[in-house]
Parts: sequence; C-alpha cells; structure tokens
Amino acid sequence: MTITEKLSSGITIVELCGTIDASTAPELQRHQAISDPTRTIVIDLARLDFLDSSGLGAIIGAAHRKEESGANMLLSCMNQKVRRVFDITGTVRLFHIFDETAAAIDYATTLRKSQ
Amino acid sequence: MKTLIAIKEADCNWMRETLPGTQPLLAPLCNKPFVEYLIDFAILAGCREIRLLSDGPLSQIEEYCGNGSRWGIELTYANLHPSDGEPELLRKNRKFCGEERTMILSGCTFIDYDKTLDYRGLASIDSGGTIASCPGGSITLAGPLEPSLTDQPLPPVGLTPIGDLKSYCRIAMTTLETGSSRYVLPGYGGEPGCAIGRNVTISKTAQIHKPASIGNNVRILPGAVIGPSAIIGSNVIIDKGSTIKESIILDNTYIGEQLEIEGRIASKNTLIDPESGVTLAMQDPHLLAGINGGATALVLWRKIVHALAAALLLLLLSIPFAILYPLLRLRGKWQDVPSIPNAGLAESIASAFSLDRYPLLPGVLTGRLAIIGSRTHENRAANHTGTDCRPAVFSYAETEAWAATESDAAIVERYHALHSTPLGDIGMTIQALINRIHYRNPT
Amino acid sequence: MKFRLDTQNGITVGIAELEGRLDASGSAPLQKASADWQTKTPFLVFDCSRLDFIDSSGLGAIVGCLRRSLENNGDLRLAGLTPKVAMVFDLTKARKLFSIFSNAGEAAASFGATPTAIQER
Amino acid sequence: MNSVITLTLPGDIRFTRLASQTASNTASLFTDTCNAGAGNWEFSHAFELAVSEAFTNAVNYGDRMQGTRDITITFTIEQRKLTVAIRDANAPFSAETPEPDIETYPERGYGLMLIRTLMDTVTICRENGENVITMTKQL
Repeated sequence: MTITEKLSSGITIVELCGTIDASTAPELQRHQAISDPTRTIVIDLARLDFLDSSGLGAIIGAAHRKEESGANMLLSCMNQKVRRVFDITGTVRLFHIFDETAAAIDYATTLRKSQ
Repeated sequence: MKTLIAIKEADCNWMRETLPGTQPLLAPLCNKPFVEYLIDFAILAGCREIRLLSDGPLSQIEEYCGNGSRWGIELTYANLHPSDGEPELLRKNRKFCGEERTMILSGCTFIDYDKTLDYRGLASIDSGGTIASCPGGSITLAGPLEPSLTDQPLPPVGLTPIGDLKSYCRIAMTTLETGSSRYVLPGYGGEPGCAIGRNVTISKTAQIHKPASIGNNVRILPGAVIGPSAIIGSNVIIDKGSTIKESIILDNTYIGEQLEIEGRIASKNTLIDPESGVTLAMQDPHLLAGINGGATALVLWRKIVHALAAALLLLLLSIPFAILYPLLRLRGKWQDVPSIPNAGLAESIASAFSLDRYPLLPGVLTGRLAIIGSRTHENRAANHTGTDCRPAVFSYAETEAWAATESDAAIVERYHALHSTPLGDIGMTIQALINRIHYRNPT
Repeated sequence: MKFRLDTQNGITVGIAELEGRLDASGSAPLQKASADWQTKTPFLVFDCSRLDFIDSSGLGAIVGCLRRSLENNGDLRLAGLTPKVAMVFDLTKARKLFSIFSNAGEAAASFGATPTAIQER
Repeated sequence: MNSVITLTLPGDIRFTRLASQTASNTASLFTDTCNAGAGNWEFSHAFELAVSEAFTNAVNYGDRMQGTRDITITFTIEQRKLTVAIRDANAPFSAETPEPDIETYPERGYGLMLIRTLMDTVTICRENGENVITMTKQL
C-alpha cells in the first residue's frame, strides 16, 4: 500500500494505492492527515485494488473521530471490488461517496464555508 | 440522456415488515421486479446509461440486473447518503452524468407509462426541474437540453406512490388488469390478461379466470380456481380445491387444500391482509394443510412398504457396496461420492448406484428413517419442525430436476409429504435414483 | 379455558372462554373438555376474544365440537374473533359453518332470540 | 480433476497478502478451467476477501497466546465447487461473535459478516486441537 497526499483548493486529498488488509491497516491509521480529527479530507480510492475489514475498520474509525470534531471524510472513485465491501457491511450509509475526486473537493469546500 | 434511479431505505420501510428480506427494487409487481418498470421507462425516454443508487445494500440487485446488457443498456451502481437531495445526487455522480441531460427517478413510486408511446421528448423539454411528483417520489430533469429525437408531443407521465402494502397491492392489481398493452410483462399468453411462465402444470379441472399472471414452476391441482385478479409467483403449488381471488401469492409458497384466499397476500407460511396490515404466520411449514387429519393406518402400511424397499435395495447394492466401499475409503474419496462425476470407474459406479446413501438404508428397517421424504444428509433440520417432515434416505426434491435451491426443494418436499401414497413412494424412489445420476452427469 | 352456564334467555347456554394458542398441543384438552360440556348443554358459545392464535389442528377441534353440538340438536357459535383468528376461518371456508358474533353476550342471546333458527338446522 | 492445493504459512500478519492473493489466483484458475468467463471477478474477489478475513482472524487469535503457530490453507477444486479450509493450532476461536451492530458502525467485527455473505457455506469448528474454518462457493 502507498499513501500519497495532495492539496487542492485547501483540501487534503489522500490517495490510497494497492491493497489494505490487516498488515497495512495500522499504517493507514497512523497517517497524519487521516488520523487528524480536525482535518476534512477526501480519500481517493481510484487506485485501491483491495480492501478487507481491517482496512474498512481503520477508515470508519478515522471518519468517526473526524465527525466528532466537526470535520469530514469524503470518499471518491470507489471501484466495484471496494464498493462491495462497503455494500455488504452496510457502512455505505456513513459516507458521502463521489464518482469523481474534483466533485468531492467542491463539496468539501462548500462544507467548509458553511461551517 | 442518462438516468439516475435513486431509492432510499426510508422510502420503503413498510416493505421490511411485511416482505422481509426483499430488496425494495426487487419487490415483485405482477411477477416482474419493480426496478424493471423503472428501467423500461428510462429506456422509453431514450436513456442508454442508467445508474441505480441506494443507501442500502445493492448486491442483490447487482446479481439480478448485472451490467444491463439484457436490456441493451449500460447499468452501473453507486451508493448515496440518506440525507442526499437532487443536487447532491448530481454532484456525487458528476462523472457519470457528464455534460448530458439527466433524468432522476427518485423514491418508491410507480410510473404510469405506456410502452407504445414515445417519451424521448423528455430530453428536450424546458420545464426545468421536477416534471412529476407525488408523496415520496418524483421525476426530475437536470443538465443541458438535448435536441429532440422525436416530433411527437410528450405523453403525460403520472406517478403513484407505493407507500404501504395497500398501495403496493393496488398497483400490482392495476398492472395486472392493464396487462401487456401498456407494460412489458413476463410469461407467455396468447390472450390479453393472462400470462403464464415456464414449467407450469395446470390440472384439467382447474379453472383460470382472467386477469391472471402465473410465474415459473407452478403446479395447479384439480379443482383449484385461480382468479379473477390473481398473481401467482414462481415455485408455487396450489392444492386441490383452493380458490385464489384478488390475491397475490409470492414465490415459494404452498397453498394447502380447500383454502379460500381472497384479497390477501400469501408469502411462504405468512398470510397478510393488505387492508388492515394484519399478518398471520402459520406454524406449519406450509400455509395450512386444510382441516382433515391424516389416517394412522396409512403410517404403518407406509413403514412396511418402505422397509421392504430398503431391504431390496440393501440386498441389490450389497455386492457393489462391499467391493467399492473399502476401495474408495482407502483412497479417501468416500465422502465425495455424490459430487464427483466420472472421476474414475469405481466412483462412477458408486455414484450411479447412489452408494453414498447405502449406509443410511438400515435406518429404514429400524423405522428411524423413511426411504423417501425430507432430506437428512444436509443440515436442514431447523426448517422442518412440521408434522409432515419425514427424515429419509432420499428426498422428494431429488426427483425434480428444477428443485435446485433450498426453498424450491422445501416446496417439493412439502407437497409430496402430503400427497404421497406408500406405493407411489416406491416409484418416487426409483425416480430419485435415476434423477440423481442425471443431476451429476448433465451430459 | 373458563366455562360457565348462562340461563338468562330461558335456554341453557354454555359459554367457554378460549385463551392463548390453539394448536396441535392445545386442541386435545379442548376436545376433552368439550365432551364434558356437551353433557350439560348442546348450546355452546366459544368466546375467542382472548384467543391469539389458531392453526389447522385447533380449527379441526372446533369443527369437531360444532359437529357434536349439531348431532345433539344444538349449535356452536363463536364470538369476539381477533383479526388473526378470523383470517384462519376465512381462509379455510370454516366461516360458513359458524354463526359469528362480536361478543359472547350477543352470541348467548342469539340462542334465545331465534329458537326457530335452531330448529331449522 | 479433483485437485488439492495446500499452503502452510507462518502465523504472522505479514503473510495475509500472500494468503489472499493465492486464494484469488486459485479462484481465477478454477473459473478459467470451468470456462466461466474471464470477467468473473466476483468469484475470485470473494475468495480473496474471505481468505484475507479468515487468515487475519487466525493470526489475531494466535496473538493472544504466546508464540503463534503455522496456519495451513487447503484449497479443494471440484467440478463446480471450490472449497477452502483454514486451520490453525491456536487458542480456541469462538464462532459465536455477535454480528456487528450496524446502527453504531463499529470499527471491528465485519470479518465474519463478509465471509458469511460472500460464501455459500461456512463452517467453523474445533477439530483435533485445531480451529478449522471451511468455506465453499459454487460456480
């Protein structure tokens, strides 16, 4: 798994690449932008090939903590394999999911303005 | 033009209580899943790319609809958030919508369309926003206008909410009455108002009154009266002398003898009154077996016949069993006998003679098992608490090639458990033996 | 199962209150008790207002009671059917066999009010 | 064509990927030989995910004891059915873990839920001092 961070219109975009399972999930949890509860981020999943429940748990945990402190985590470009994991576990309802990263960034900026 | 079909769990809470386990978009309306009506309408409106959106699980629909090639369209799936409105939907699916005109069908509503009319004018009408709405749903247009592909004026589009069981039932009945003149309905039917699916057996003395729709794998026994206004799903048995009128019988349901179902929904062992919402779940695995009890003399006679048949099989199969059992056991393949086709000569013989069931045969002699009845070798005990459950060496389900899934098998077993005669059981056993060979060797 | 005799209308009517569930396990006690009731009077009322559930064997037991009442030139009438129980009677066409009243009082009164109706049967 | 493939891995979380990738590859090999079409990503993804979850469970339970023991994964390819069994000699594993309460969206506990949804049959048992989870899926 590789994590790449980008900044666009003042919003952090975290791009996840490769696979996330029990062996890589701790790394995801430790990542600065993801673990920072006050930072609104967009997670770009376009290049994520595989996600299991350990990875899902890490994402949900981070989203919970962001939500508690008024920040958001938006997801974009989920492929079919990854979407299936969210779908089966019923955790789709937790997230705002976009099919394009740019749209997610736009939404994140409007969220920030309204706060 | 593109279409977003969005349905939220909150729109169809009513369905979860009365039709548990049914994905709202797959709820059958006149034997056709609800989602197909929406897709049909989108296609009439000229859409070739459709996306289904829900805040609940979509995997069931994905499995059913696939990629849309069946309709000649491209079908994709995405999730939405329970709080999303139209602007959010468009934003979240911006890549899909592109710079094209997009129609959003939202909520649990039924669209009154007519398949003979041309709805492509929707792409070019400049009404902006919602063109039709009703409590719980709407049709909205967004994005730039597109040049019209038709000179026809846009036909009216009406919406009917499906907000409870009552409206669900009413819409199903209206669809049945309107029939295939307006909607594309499943099944064969030479005349309007009557559609019949595959593998349907109707007794000569049964009556069918239009309008009626019958699904696949349905058996209608002597004296049964179907309709007017009856929707019978798939894998259904309507037993002798029963009447189904102004009612919906959902998939995998057995209707016992001499019952009268009028203005009700029957689903497995549950009977629902759509008017009052009262539901009645029968303890019997089937919906009431009628009020006549079984004769006890028959039980003894059956035991004797079964024991004799088992003794005969024990004798006939003893030689192949004595030779093959040690051979296969040593090779560690015994457990797999029923599932290996033609793996080797020994396995083929073993499977052709159903030797895997041989060790169960002594159980028939002691009266613990029946030769044919309900399945014992699989973990289905929990489903069979009814009195007509007869654990057996062979199962009635094995006599029917179509009974592939659990619920199909359960239906067949229920039916035969009630109707079999001891001598008929022997015939069924032979049929099961033959069918098991075909099952494993589909060539 | 409570049972009492009512003689208000000049005719002895036995009123039985059925409770809870009437299924395979509950139908045997009913059949036994009803044989006893028959010795007192063939005019019976089953008050079903506290009956939650009935299945085919329970229904069979009630039909059996009706048959015995009719054989003794009486009748068995039902009262206070809950929607679920009424549904079973509708479904099995058993409703046609019974006179059904909204409460036990009305059902008991009906025996006195229409003696001719009883003779007709 | 009844083939059995066995893979033994140290009970270490680092080998999760190796286990799940092998599962994915075995499943695609299986679908290819069955001529089920190359586009059947769902089938191999189901195995990839289920094995990843089961392997993680086996390792995590091992961690509670000192010294995790090896984990053996066995694939059995039958005509239209693929079976995978994962065995470990670690502390007993309870299959009675409750389904996660979806209303609160917990961070853990989705593993068995995924396995049960993806596979046709799942059996979890203790056999000869080993935890065995057996999962099958038909094509």
